[in-house]
Amino acid sequence: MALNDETTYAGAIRRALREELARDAHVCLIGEEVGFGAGGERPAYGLLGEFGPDRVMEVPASGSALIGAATGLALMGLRPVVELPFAAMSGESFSQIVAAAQLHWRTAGTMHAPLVIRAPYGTHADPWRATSPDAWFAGVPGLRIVIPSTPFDALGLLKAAIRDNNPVLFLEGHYFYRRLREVLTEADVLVPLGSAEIRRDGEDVTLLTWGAAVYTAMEAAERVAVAGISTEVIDLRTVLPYDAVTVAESIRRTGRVLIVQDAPRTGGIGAEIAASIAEAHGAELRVPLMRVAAPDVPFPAALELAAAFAPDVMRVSDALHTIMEKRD
Amino acid sequence: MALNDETTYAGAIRRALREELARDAHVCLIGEEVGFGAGGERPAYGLLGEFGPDRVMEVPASGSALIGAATGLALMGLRPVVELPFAAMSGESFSQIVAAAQLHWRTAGTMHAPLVIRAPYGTHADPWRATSPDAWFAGVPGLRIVIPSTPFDALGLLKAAIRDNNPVLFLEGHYFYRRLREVLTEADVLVPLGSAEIRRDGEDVTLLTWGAAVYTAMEAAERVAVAGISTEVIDLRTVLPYDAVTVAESIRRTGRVLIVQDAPRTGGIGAEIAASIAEAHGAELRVPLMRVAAPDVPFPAALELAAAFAPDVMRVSDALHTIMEKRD
Amino acid sequence: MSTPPNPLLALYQQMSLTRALEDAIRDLVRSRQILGTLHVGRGHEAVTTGTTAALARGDIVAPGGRDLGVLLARGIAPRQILAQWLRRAAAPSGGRTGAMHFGDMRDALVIPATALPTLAVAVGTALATKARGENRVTVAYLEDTATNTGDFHEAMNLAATQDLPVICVVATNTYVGKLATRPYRPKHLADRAAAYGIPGYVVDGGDVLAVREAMTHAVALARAGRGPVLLEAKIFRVAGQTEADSVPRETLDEWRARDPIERFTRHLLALDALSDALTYEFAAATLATVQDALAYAQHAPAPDPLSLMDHRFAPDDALVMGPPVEAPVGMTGERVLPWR
Amino acid sequence: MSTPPNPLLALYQQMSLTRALEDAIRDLVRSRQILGTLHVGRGHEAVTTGTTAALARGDIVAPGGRDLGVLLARGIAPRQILAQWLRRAAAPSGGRTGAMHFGDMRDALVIPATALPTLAVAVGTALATKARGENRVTVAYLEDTATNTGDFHEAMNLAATQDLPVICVVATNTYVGKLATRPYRPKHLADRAAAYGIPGYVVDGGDVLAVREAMTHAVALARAGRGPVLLEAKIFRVAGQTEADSVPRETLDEWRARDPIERFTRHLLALDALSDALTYEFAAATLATVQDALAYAQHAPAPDPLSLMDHRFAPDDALVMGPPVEAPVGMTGERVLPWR
Ligand SMILES: Cc1ncc(C[n+]2csc(CCOP(=O)(O)OP(=O)(O)O)c2C)c(N)n1
Ligand SMILES: Cc1ncc(C[n+]2csc(CCOP(=O)(O)OP(=O)(O)O)c2C)c(N)n1
Ligand SMILES: [Mg+2]
Ligand SMILES: [Mg+2]
Repeated sequence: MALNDETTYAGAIRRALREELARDAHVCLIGEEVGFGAGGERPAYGLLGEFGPDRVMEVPASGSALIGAATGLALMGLRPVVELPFAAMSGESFSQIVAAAQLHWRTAGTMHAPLVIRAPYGTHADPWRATSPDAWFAGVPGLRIVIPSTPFDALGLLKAAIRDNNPVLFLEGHYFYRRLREVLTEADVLVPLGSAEIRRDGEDVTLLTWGAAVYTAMEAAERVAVAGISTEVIDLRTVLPYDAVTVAESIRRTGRVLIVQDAPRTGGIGAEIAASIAEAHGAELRVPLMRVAAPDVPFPAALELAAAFAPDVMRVSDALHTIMEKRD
Repeated sequence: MALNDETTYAGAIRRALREELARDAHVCLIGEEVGFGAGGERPAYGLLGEFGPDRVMEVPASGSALIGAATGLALMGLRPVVELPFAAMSGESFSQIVAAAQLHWRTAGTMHAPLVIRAPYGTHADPWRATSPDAWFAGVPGLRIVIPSTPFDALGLLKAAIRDNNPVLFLEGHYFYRRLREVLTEADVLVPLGSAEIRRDGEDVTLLTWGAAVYTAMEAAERVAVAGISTEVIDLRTVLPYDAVTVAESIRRTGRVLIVQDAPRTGGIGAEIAASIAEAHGAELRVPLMRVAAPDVPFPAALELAAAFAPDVMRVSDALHTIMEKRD
Repeated sequence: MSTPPNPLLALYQQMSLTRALEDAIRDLVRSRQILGTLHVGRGHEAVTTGTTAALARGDIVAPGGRDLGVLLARGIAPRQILAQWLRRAAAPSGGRTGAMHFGDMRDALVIPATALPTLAVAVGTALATKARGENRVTVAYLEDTATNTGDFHEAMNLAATQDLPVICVVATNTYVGKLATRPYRPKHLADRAAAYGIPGYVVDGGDVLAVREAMTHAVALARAGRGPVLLEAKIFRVAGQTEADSVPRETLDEWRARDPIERFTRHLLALDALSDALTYEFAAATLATVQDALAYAQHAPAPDPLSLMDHRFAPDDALVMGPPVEAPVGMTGERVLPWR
Repeated sequence: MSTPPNPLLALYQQMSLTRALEDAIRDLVRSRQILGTLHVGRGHEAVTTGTTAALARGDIVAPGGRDLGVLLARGIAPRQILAQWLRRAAAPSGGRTGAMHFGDMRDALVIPATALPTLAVAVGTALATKARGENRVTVAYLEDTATNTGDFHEAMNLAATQDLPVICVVATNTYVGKLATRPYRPKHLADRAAAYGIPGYVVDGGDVLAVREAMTHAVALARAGRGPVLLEAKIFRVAGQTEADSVPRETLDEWRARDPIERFTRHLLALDALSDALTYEFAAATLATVQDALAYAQHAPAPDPLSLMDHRFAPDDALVMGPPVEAPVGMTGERVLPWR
C-alpha cells in the first residue's frame, strides 16, 4: 500500500473502504470520482476493479441528487459511503443532508439513514474548495461529524462510521492524503465514534483540538513545556457530538481550557465546545477559557495570506502562556 | 394598514419594503410569491401593483438560482430584497448564500453584495418548513443575521438591512405576521444592525434572547421578580454579529448570564454567544452561564410535542432561579 | 343485461375512496382539528389510481403531498393516514410530522415524503434495485413546479445516465399555488425528457384508463432496462390549492365537467358496468371505511410530550432496513385493496 | 498579391495570445511557482474568441475556469491575469483567490468566477438589464458537466420564463476530468434547450468563424427580446484536464489535427491573409506581451499577511456597483484589443 510498510492517510481510508466492502455486502460506494475517475492518490483508487460497479457506483457530478440517492440506497437496506469531490460541495446538498439527518427522528425510529459522507477539504486552490464545512453542520440535529488527524484514526473511524446507523459527515484533510504515514496493525481497527484521544498528558491546561490543528497544538505544547507549562492535548476526533467525558475528566484536573481550531472563529465547532464547557465546568475553571481560531474570513489562496489564517505554533503557545499568566 | 392605527408585523415589513422601494430606485424585490402570488396576509402584498414588474419580480420556484440571480442584480448596482417562501429553503441555496457572503472579501473590497434575504420561519405545518436556519448560517463569514421580535424592529431593521452593503439574512417569525400589532410612528424608522435593545432593566441576571423567545423571557422575568430576582432582558435583534458592547455592560453589573433560544441547543446562535462571553467575561461571571434551548431535534408537528420544544416560561423561570441559587 | 363484476370497478372504488378520505381530511382542516393546510388532490384521483394500477407489489413509490390515492393503492390503511394527519401517537411518525409525510419501506414500499422533492431518493432506491438485480421499478410523483428545482434535474440526469428503472409522474394541474400560470416555457413538461435523452409522454390525467395504459407502457420500458421515463399527466385541479383559497362559482362548474370521477362514472354507466344500486353499495362501503378511520384517529391518543427527544440517533441494533431482497412477483394490474 | 490587413487577423492574434498566455501559466504551474491546478483551456480558443467577437462593449460575460480568452477579449490585461494566477497583492483579488476567480463589473463587465457555476448570477445581471431597459446581453460560459448541476436548470428556467437576454455557451470537450465519457444521455447538450422552450444550437467549436456566426445569431435573438439561447460548441480538449494528467503520444497527434489555431492558420494561409512574415511578426508581439506580463507579475509583491482581515464587511460608503447605466453602444465585431 505504501512504502516501508507505512500506510498513508489516503491509504488508510482506502483500506477502511476495502475492508468494509469485503465484510458487509450492504456497504457500497457512490460518488463522482470513485471509479475510473479516481486517480492513484485518491482513496477510492482501485476499488471499482475489486468490487465491481454494483458496489462502487460512479455517477455524474451533482451534489444534491448524490445525497438524495444515497438516502434511497439506505432506505433499501444498503450502507452507502458517499464521496464528495470536495467538502464545500456539501453546501449544494445541504437540504438533502439535513433531510437524511432528520429521517430517523421524523419516522419515529422506524427508518434510519446509515450513510457516510466522505468529504475532503483544504487545498490551496481556492477559498471555496478549501473550506471545511464543519461550522455549517454544527447545528444539524441527527448528524455526527468526524475529523480524523492520523492514518490510524482515519482507518478506525471510517470503519466505525460505516457501521454506525446514523449519517456521518467524515471530513478528510486533503493535504494529509499523501503527507501522513503510519505503520498500521493488520488487525481489524475500530475507533468508536464520539471517543476523544489524549495525544499528550498534562496537568496545567486542557487543549482541545482536532484535524490538522492537532499537530500545531502538539508542537506548541512541547515548546511551552520548556517554560514549565504542562499541556494536555486532546484530539476530539469526533467533533459532534464530542467526548464530553474525557474532556470533563481533564478539565477537572487542569482547570484551564484552550480550544484550538483551524477554522474561522465565529460559529465554529469550537463555539459549541466552549459553550458547553462554560456551562458544565464554569465553576471549575480557574481562568476563563480561550479559543484560538482562524479569523472570520474564507481560506485565502496566497501562501502569504494562508500562513496568517490558521493558528500557528506561535499563536497557540502565546495563548498557552496567556492562560497560565491569568490570575486564578 | 391595520385596524386601530396599529400595524401588524407583516404590515411593518410591507411598510419597510414600500418606503425603501419609494426612496431608492435601486431597491427591488424578487421572489416566488412577491407579486400575484402574495396573499393579503403576506408582507409583499400589493407592492407589484404599486411599483410594477421591473421593481417587484415574481419568478419561478427555485431557491438556488434565486439567490444567484439576486447576486447578479447586486453586481449591476441594484439592491435586491429576496423573499424565500419559507426559511428552510435557504438550505437549497446554501452555496449561493455563502458565495454572496464571500464576495466582498474575495474581490478585495472591489465588489459587494447588498442583498437582503427575507425568510419566514415557523409554522406548524411540518418540521422542515418550521425550521429556522440561524444555526446553519452562524459560521458563514460575511453574513449578518437579523431576527426582529416586534413590528417596530421589523420595520427599522429591514430598512437598515436594505441600506446595508452586506448580505443580510432576515428571519421573520411567521406566526408574528398577524399576531403582533403596534402603533408605529410615521417618521422614517431605522434600527441600526448590530444594536441590541434592553427590553427590561435588571440587576441580578442578564438574559440574552431574540425572536419569539423574547416574549417567553419577559414573562419569566416578571414571574421571578415576585421572588425578588431582577432580570435584565436583552433582545439581541441582530444575532450575528451581535451587540457585544451592550451585553458586556450588562454582564459587568449582573455577573450572571442566561441565554434563551427557541432553536435546538447544539451549534445554535447561543453557542457562539456563550463562547464569546465565556472568553471575554469569564472572570466577571459569579456563576457559570447557562443556556436554555430546544432539544436537538427538528420542530415537531403535533401541538403536544411542539409545546415541549421551545423553552416555556416555566423552564426559563426555573433557570433564572437556578442561576440565582448557585453560589458565587 | 347484467355482467359479472367488472374489474374496472376496483379503479372506481379506489378513486371514490381517495376522494372521500380527502374530503374527510378537508373537513378536519376546516374545523381546525388539523392545523396547517391541505394541498388539495381533488382532480388528481385518476393519476394516482391509474398509475398505481400498473405497478406490481414489489415496486416502490415516492408520493408527494397530494398523492393520497397512491398511499391507499399501496395498502396503507385509512386509519393510519388519518392518525398521521391528526398527528396522533399511533401515527406512523408518532405525531412528529403531519400531512402525508410518512412512509413504509418494509411492506408498502412507500418512500417517506418531506417538503423536499423525493425524486432523488427514488433514484437511489432504483439504483439499489438495479445493483441487486431486482426487477422493481420506482415511481416518483411530482407536482409541476417541482420540475423547476435543481434536485429534479440532477436526479433525472443521474437516473438517465445509469439507465435506472425510475418513472417520474408529473401531474400538471395548470395551477401554481393560487395562480393559473405556467412557471416554465415549454408547451409540455414532458418535453423536459429531451434533456435526459429519455422518453417523455403526455397523457390525459383525467382519464383513468388512459393513465393506466400509458403507465403500463412506461413500466414495461423501465423493467426492460431502458432507463427512466417522464410521464406528464395533464389534469385540472378541481379545488383551491389549499382550503384557504376561494373559488368562483363559474370555475366550480367548469371543474365539475372535468372531474375524473364523474368522467369515469359516465364511462362505466355507458358500459353498463355500474348501476345505481352498485353506486350506492360502493358509496356505503366507502363511507363506512372513512368513518371507521375517523373514529379511530379522532379517539387515538396524542403523542406524549416526553417522546419528543426519543430517536435522536439510531441505535447500533437498528434493524436492517428495506424490503425483503427477493425479486418481486411480476403481478400487475387490478388487485384487491389490502386494507379492506 | 497582397491585401490590406485582414480583419480576421484580430481573431488570429487573440487566439494566439490566449494560447501563449495559458502556456505561460502552465509553465508557472509546472515550475511550482503557481500552486494548485490549471484547468486546461487548450483547444477552447476558438470558442472564447469566436463568441466574444460577436459581443458589444456593454455586454456582460461570466467566464468559467477555462475561459482565459474571454478575459483577454474583454480587455483584462495580461499583467492582471498573471498577477492573479500568482496571487500577488496587485492582483484583482489581492491574492485572496487564485486562478481566474476575479472579475470587473465597472468596465470589462466580467462577473467574477467562483467554484460554483455563475450562470445564476449571469441570469441576475440579465434581469437587471431588462428591468432597466438596457439592451445588453449576458453570456455565461459553462463546461459540459456544469449542465448536470441543479443550478444550471434553475437558472435556465428562470431566464426562460422571464425572456431574459442570456446566452449560455457550453463547451463540450468530450472529457470529464480524466475520463473521455459522457455523463449525460442526450446526444447533444443543446438538446437541453427543449426543457426551457428556448433555441439550442450546436456549432463546431474548433472553427472560430462558425462560432462567431452562430453567436451573432444567438446575440441577435437575445437582443430582440426572444429570451435565452443555449449554444453548444463541440470541441476537443488538446491537453489533460489539469497539468497532472499525462496523455499518450497517439492522442497528442490526434489533438494536433483538431487544434483550432492550426485550423484557422491553414484557413488564413489559404486566403492569403497570413504570410510567414506576418506570423513571425505576430508571434513576436505576442511573446513580448506575455513576457512583459510575466516580468510584471513575477516581480510584483506578495500580499501583506496583515491584509487578510481587511474587507470582512463592506462599509456603508461602498461605491454603488455595476456599469454606468446608459445603454451600450451597439458596436459589435472585431475591435482593437484594449490591452495592446
Ligand atoms: C422550492 C419550493 N418553493 C416553494 C414552495 C412552497 N409551495 C408549496 S406548494 C407550492 C405550489 C406548488 O405549485 P404546484 O406544484 O403547481 O402545485 P399546485 O399549486 O398546482 O397545487 C409552493 C410554491 C415549496 N414547497 N418549495
Ligand atoms: C459539482 C462539482 N463536482 C465536481 C467538481 C470537481 N471538478 C472540477 S473540474 C471537473 C471536471 C469537469 O468536467 P468538464 O466540465 O467536462 O471539464 P473537462 O474535464 O472537460 O475539462 C470536476 C468534476 C466541481 N467543480 N463541481
Ligand atoms: Mg400546479
Ligand atoms: Mg468536459
